Amino acid sequence: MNNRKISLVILISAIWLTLCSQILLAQEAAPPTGTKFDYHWFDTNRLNVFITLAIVFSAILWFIARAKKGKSLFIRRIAGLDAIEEAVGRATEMGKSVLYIPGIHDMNDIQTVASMIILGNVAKTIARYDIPLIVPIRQPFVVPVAEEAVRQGYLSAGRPDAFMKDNIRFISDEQFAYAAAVNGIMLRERPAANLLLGSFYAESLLLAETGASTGAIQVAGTANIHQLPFFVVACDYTLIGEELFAASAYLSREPKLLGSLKGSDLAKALIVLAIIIGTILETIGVKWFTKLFVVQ
Amino acid sequence: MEFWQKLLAIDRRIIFIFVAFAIIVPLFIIAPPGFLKKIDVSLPVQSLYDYVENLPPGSKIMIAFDYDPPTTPELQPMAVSFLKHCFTKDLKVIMLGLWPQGPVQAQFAMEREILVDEKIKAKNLQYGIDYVNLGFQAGNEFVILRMGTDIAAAFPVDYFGTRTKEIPLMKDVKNFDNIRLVYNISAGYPGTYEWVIFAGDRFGVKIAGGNTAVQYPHNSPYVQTGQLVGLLGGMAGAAGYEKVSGYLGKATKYMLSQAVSHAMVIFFIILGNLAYFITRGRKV
Amino acid sequence: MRKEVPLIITFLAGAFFIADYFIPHTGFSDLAAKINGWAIIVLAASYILGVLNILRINYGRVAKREKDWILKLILVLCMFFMLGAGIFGGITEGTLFDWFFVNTFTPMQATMFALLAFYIASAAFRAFRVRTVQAALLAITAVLVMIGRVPIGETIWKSFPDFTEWIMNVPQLAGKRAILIGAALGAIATGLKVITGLERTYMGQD
Amino acid sequence: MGAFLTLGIISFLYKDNPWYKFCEALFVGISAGYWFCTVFWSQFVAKLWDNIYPTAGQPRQYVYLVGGILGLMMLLRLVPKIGWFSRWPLAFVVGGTAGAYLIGYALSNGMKQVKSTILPLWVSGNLNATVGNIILVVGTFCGLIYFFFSKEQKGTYGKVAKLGIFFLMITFGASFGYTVMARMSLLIGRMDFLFGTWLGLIK
Repeated sequence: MNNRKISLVILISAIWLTLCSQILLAQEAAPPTGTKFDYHWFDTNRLNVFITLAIVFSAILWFIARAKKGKSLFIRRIAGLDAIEEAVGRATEMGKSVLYIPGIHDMNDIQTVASMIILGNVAKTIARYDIPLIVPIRQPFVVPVAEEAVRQGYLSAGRPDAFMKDNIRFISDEQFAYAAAVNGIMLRERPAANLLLGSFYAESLLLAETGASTGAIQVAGTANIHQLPFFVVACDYTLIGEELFAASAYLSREPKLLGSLKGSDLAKALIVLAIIIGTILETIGVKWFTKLFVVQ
Repeated sequence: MEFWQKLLAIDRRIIFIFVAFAIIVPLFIIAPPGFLKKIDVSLPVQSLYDYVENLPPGSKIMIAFDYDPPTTPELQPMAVSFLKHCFTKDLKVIMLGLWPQGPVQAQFAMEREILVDEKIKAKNLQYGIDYVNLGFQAGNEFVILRMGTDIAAAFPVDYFGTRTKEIPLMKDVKNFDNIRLVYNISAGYPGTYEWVIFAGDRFGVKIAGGNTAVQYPHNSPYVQTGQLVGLLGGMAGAAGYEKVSGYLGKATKYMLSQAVSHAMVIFFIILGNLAYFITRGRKV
Repeated sequence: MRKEVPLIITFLAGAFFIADYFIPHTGFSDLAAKINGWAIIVLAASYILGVLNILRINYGRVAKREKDWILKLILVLCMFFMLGAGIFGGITEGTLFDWFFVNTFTPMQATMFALLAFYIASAAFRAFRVRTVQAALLAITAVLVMIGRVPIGETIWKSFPDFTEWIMNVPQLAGKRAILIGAALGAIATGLKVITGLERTYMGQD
Repeated sequence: MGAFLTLGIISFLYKDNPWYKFCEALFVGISAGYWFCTVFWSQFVAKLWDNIYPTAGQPRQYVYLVGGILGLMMLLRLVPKIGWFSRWPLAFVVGGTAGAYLIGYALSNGMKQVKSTILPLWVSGNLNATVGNIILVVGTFCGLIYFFFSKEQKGTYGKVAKLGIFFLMITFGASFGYTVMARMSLLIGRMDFLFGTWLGLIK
């Protein structure tokens, strides 16, 4: 451990201690009448959640550690993800722009976080060629994040000079004003590839339909089930649910991120196993196993 | 063959005209009684009705108005028929919203539909005693979490600026423990999903929902798992509740347009495919 | 400072909200509510950046007299008008701000939403091609649901609504569960990577 | 006024025209101003100002100043040299989100769904429930297999994954059907406004 790490540990502990002292102070202040003041530090009813999370966390971290050591990990081809690269490739051939729509939710949706990670990777690919990457955004807070992600992508490709701040555009916080403006971009600037990845709502149909009519290659992805049918119908490839989250790891091809994919696969296998065992037990009338999954 | 090919390349404005007619014409037609009889009352609608029906008078119901004007055609009827049902059963209603425009819709529902209704006028409802509108608070699911410990802390003043603690109805309402049901009418985020996981699952209060048809399939699994007492989905759900509670309103009126427009979309799907396969067959 | 501090903050914030679920201590929940208040304030502050971004982009277009620059000017003027009315006059019922909201914003927003009905019909006609078994399943389910939810269904077959309900409760639910469980794992993995700092593309690194 | 704007937007269905463009510019501008003011009053003022200068009798809560400082740091983006400060609030929001949502997903999308999928495959005397449960369990199983990334989808395994996709398609079909219902409802509402509220033709 070097000095730097030690000082970091001290800093973290200091912040935690401050927070804890705050809580203890609150404890000493007389609780308002009529309120139950709970003094427990762990909710034992939630032990099962804790253990489940611990298992999933360790599965993911263990595989990441393995990947870091250089163990090769197999991940199957994911058609939709290859399609992203293909779409970017075609845009470069045609010398046209790529439109990246990161969904309409704010950073407090984890899909937007995943989308920003993918955006970084897409930017890295695009930076090598001189085509614009247009990112229209609905939530103001996403703008700086997207700027950082794209800037970083261009930087790692060695082309910080090609980064155009004006292509990361805040449009409007209003859902349909946003949709109307993005439709305008599709019709007027005619991007060759539209990537719609993130958290989408009612505007998905408008965007996907307009995009399809301009003839651009469209790759879409979201975990919002109610919008997936429109993407399935109107786009060339669709990333369904988990595939969107997988994309961030898959595209970067970084072993440690692929490790996390493996980890969640292991967790999935455990879930499938739990369902099989549980179903058998339930069928023969044994109930305790099912109760392990009751969340309070 | 010419015909089918032309059909495939049809200007979409012609389709738009069909849509407009399918919607507008039935609005002018009064639906025959036989048609209304066929309106379906689905299980989640029935169970919400039954739950409210069996509450003792004076029970406190919370209604979260989590939507704004664009989705009112679907959601406002759900609010109106539910409110009418609550007031006829002498339940106390606490209204609020996690969407900025939600409490305004609550106010509209009360002023335009509830307080002018003859039957309800007889009840002589008093603001602050029989019902209250706590207004809007920002913070989405975190507001719900705050309410779990202290509702007055999450909503310090009501819609009109009165301190919540001074409102008679709120005197003995501390948190979700004092609420028999949270009925959430939602058009998206935050909405039923957030109420289920943050209020229902964490604090054990009963949750029911009224959703747009888009949201409905998303939240219907929670009915099966018992996390929702009941759920209304779209215009059909709203009309179902109107039917079962006997307060026929807008949803019932709109049902005919709804039926015709569905039939038309199905017709388009079939026609589109027919044209596609016939022209493709010829080319090969 | 540039690299480590943000990572530490991410970790602490993430760990804090995870811990919040397991710690029932009232002092802790109160603190969580306050910390959430910070997040709301930060998000609110970002709206200032948003307005400035709109200004920067549109100012350029108006100054260069690009095509439709008058519209861009109207856009910016409308924005300033609403900003002025809202900040100095308040936003409660009966204010100028509220009047403009009810009479311009609301009908346009509702109409935008309603336009989707037209597009969905046109998409049904043009995009819904039953080329594969998968596409056929999608189309058939859609048609069944559409019929079952309106009184046409019951006219055709008495148990049609029940059948629709069955589709929703059995095969539909099965597919949805698979997506939900998968997405949960994806979200957990992404969240974990973000919190532990393994994934930080979104933050820039210098 | 409402009708003028409603028709202006609807005119886009015919084609892109100046009337629509005018309405669009109006819409975007007004909405930007609207959201800013709403956020300003209901979030910024309510959470920061009102906590530090509360109504008489309430204690001042200086803790919220931290949020204000983080918010200020966000604005430092505008100053290129110290712009990197803005990463602190950014990290704070993203980290907090990741934590809160991680728990949310794990509970509602994860454990609750797993629990509800564990069903008896034989319900005596109820054929309907038996068949339903079997399809539900098999469907969820196949769907999960589709999301498995560690194995190439070939052979029997591939067929199971394919069956999984079929179930996903049924889910999408149902969603599509419901969405049609929703959109039509909204248009009905709008038309009722035009012909009923505005022109007074519908009683």
